[in-house]
Amino acid sequence: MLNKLVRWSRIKSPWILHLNSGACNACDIEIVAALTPRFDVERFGVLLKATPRHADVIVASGPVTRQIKDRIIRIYDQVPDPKFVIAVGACAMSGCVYRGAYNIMGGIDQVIPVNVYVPGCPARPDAILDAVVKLLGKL
Amino acid sequence: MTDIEIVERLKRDLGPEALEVTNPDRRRIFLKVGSGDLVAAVTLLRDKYDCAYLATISGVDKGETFEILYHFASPAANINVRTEVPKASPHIDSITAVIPGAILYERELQDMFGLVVDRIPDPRPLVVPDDWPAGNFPLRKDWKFERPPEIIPGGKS
Amino acid sequence: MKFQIPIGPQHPALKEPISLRMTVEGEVIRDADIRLGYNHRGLEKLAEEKTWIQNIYLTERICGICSHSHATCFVQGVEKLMEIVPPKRGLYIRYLVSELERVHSHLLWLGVAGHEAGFDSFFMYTWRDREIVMDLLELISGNRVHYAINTLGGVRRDVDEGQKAKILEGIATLRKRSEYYFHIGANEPSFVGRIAGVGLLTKEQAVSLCAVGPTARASGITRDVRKEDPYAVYDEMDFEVGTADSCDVLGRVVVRVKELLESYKIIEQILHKLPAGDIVVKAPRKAKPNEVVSRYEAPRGENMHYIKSNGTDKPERLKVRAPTLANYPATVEMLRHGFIADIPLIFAAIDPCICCAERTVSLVNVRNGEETTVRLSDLRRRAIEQHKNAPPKRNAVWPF
Amino acid sequence: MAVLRTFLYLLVYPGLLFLFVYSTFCEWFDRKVYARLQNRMGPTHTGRFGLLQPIADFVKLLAKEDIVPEAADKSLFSLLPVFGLAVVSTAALLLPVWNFDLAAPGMTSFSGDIIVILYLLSLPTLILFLAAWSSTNLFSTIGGSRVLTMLFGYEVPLFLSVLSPAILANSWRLAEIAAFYQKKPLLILPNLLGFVIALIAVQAKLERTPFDIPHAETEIVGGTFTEYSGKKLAFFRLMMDIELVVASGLLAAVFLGGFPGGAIIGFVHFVIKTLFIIFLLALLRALTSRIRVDQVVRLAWKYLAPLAVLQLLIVILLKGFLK
Repeated sequence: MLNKLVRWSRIKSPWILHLNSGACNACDIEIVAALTPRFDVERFGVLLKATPRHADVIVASGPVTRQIKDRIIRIYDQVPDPKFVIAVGACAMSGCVYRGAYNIMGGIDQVIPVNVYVPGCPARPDAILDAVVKLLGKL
Repeated sequence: MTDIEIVERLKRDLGPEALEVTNPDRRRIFLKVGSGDLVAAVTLLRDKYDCAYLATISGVDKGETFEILYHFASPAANINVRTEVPKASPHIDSITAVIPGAILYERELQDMFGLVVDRIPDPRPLVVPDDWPAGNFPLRKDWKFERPPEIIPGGKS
Repeated sequence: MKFQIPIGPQHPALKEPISLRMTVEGEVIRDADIRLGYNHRGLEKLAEEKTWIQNIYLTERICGICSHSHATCFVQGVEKLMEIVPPKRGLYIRYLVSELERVHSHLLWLGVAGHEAGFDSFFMYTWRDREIVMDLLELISGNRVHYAINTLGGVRRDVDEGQKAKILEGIATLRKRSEYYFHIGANEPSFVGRIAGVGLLTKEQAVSLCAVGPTARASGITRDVRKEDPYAVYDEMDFEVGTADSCDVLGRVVVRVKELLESYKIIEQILHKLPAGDIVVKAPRKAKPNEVVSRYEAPRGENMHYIKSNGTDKPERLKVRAPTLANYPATVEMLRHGFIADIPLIFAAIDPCICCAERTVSLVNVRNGEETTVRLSDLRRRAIEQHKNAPPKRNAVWPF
Repeated sequence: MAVLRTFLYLLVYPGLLFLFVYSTFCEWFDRKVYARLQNRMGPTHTGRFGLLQPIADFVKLLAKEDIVPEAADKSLFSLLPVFGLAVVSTAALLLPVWNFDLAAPGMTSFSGDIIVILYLLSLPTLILFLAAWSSTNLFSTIGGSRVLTMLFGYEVPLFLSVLSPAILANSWRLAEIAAFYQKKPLLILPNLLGFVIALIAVQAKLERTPFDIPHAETEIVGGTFTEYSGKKLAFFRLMMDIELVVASGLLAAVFLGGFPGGAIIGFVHFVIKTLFIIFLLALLRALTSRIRVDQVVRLAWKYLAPLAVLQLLIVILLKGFLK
């Protein structure tokens, strides 16, 4: 019973933290666009949170640059359990066009575990919404 | 002022210092000076040609030498000052005394080509990430890079 | 009590990673230091390994907001290198998209400025209307953000009559709304109280620190590549360069809204004058050894690409100068002596596009303070002198 | 029996359980109004109309990992949320809606309870400051200092403007003040200026836009709450919600004529009036942008405080005139 309640609350209230690890801004503006009236993720209880301590889901975009790698791990550690990671966009999945550049470590899964991958360059806000919903459906 | 007038005037003002002045395209003027005359030429451009706006500094690795281009823009034309320094002793004078906004581009040159900019106000070594190994200058043509092996999460590596 | 606060690399005010290190005393900033490199991807090196066509898509992904700017700037240069002239209709469509992009970028910026000032309703409303222009862009190119409409020698998609009508209709709505937002942005007391007199940058400072785009234009410099160095279709268009002389964040808001209105004008002219004909010519695979400087007025300021070819199908050197990079020295100047509360506003006011600026650069800005007073550089002296002359309107008057 | 009644009083109605339900409802209402004003839907899919959204948030936070930073003062860091919750719940018990009967004043209705409730409402601010200070994070520290700076700004105008109706009613007891205005509803009008000032001051006390400076997320990340997570954050959020209920209830009791008509009708009055005030607060939140902390203090001392004094003056003169 209690477990059921907790699971329900987790599904209904995912707070997200937006993490940019060197993306080109396109995925980021699409993530922000998902908050705005047209897409409005608050309907599902999704709130964009400022600090990692408050977040449940990390929405990461962009390839991982060499400089930011350690910071990503630190931010991941700061998020309290249970935590989930959504990799938004082709860059966060594999590096996209930047694959092979000297300062790129590859996709976000090279650094932290990823739960959901959202393809697209950039992923549309609808796709990002869908990813959040799918992730929660898996719980 | 038309392009041809500017070219003529540059030739007259700079005299023998101007090694080469070309005008390949509308409003694009390329001026070549020796690396020693650079600061004087930039000062002249700023004071007499209304070129206080430095768009950027580009470096090109030409094998034996580095070619450095200072792209200036004025309402009349886009004047690009070109100079060359040998790769063996890559020293160039800083122009931050004349144009303070140049500092970023000069730092970029130091980082990317291993050029030494003399008299730069803030010469702290600037390497790309914090843990970048010294002596690696990515934009040199002979610099090669090897990609680290990737891990496939949840699968074979 | 002096202490340092780090802003970033992960900070809610910054949608992208960058690190600002502020030395603050109470609420007042004494010194600012910018550390980049978090978004450095090594694009210029990568470009040397890709062909001309591949590079269009690479340059498009320098930045998501001004994706068309970088791609157009690159394509413009390469067309000159290859000595091909795109057909008129192709050019018109290319710059139609570029003006639509300017509209989307400025609306986005207005919203972000509202968000940074804690004015979330303004943010929501502008972003709601931004969806109109996103729809138009999707209608033309099929994509919301990376339009991929440029190709060497023209564009990839044509515009038909129905699309034309749709665009005109959308622009008419947007014009009405923009005027309303301008009214709010310039009159809402708590918002104006936050942005008036904040982030001062005098004209002299703007000139000496090589500021570009709306940042420079808000300081009274009429520098616009579209007017100064009219490329492609802009000498056939009738438009004004919007400037302001208040030198603060309010001025930057005013300049951007003026530019929005000018962009609507340009879009309408382009659509009315749209000539018939082909949209693309065939481009060769290789370019002769040559060099070219391509300039383009992106929403954030001047974009500059220096392209050098060596006779193969790959560039010898591609140098990208993004507008945000040029504005960093000015930003540090603006931040100094401001309040902590003003950091996000001032920083947002240059419309930072860190991903643009950082495709290959890493820098720590000119430092003020103890360390550099020892070797007092000319730059520092200048900065201080100019600051003394700044008009004393740092503390905005509460406009009630 | 009396013990059981006290237990029920403290735990069920109007104690913790009721406060929990009603404050989450108020948060939902606030969020919904705010979202509708911004052309959005607000929470929709959690329960009917998204009514259960704040409860889902609360339960989720309870079930999350609770991190205490290494450098923090651990006992203080963990105690403060509970303490804050206790303080605001106590303040809620003083509202005259549960003890409307003037003839038989209960334990929680006494002469001077308006002063007590005002002081109990000041405590959360200090708790927030201590919470920020004990978490030792840089952003929290700045947030904490901002909390205190703002306290100096809005507290005096709030006190002055809330006391002026009390002076007119010639009583320091909330129930009596409310009863006075129920008898003479026209006398509510002279206090209108004070109502506006109190609204603004309450907005500042609750740290909502334009006064969300202590946790302005674009400036100092989470501000006071930066290091809090899990249960403690849940308690703090609940504390803020209950504070919202108490503050709006206080304003309703003092300025809007209280909650007349027994347990049922009085309760309906309570709901309608508090929601009205929350609506006004949400409107204020949607229509303004955040101002700087120095601007808050300037606004408070340059405009709010003198106006509150003017309000007092009006009331005193009116009182003399009525006599």
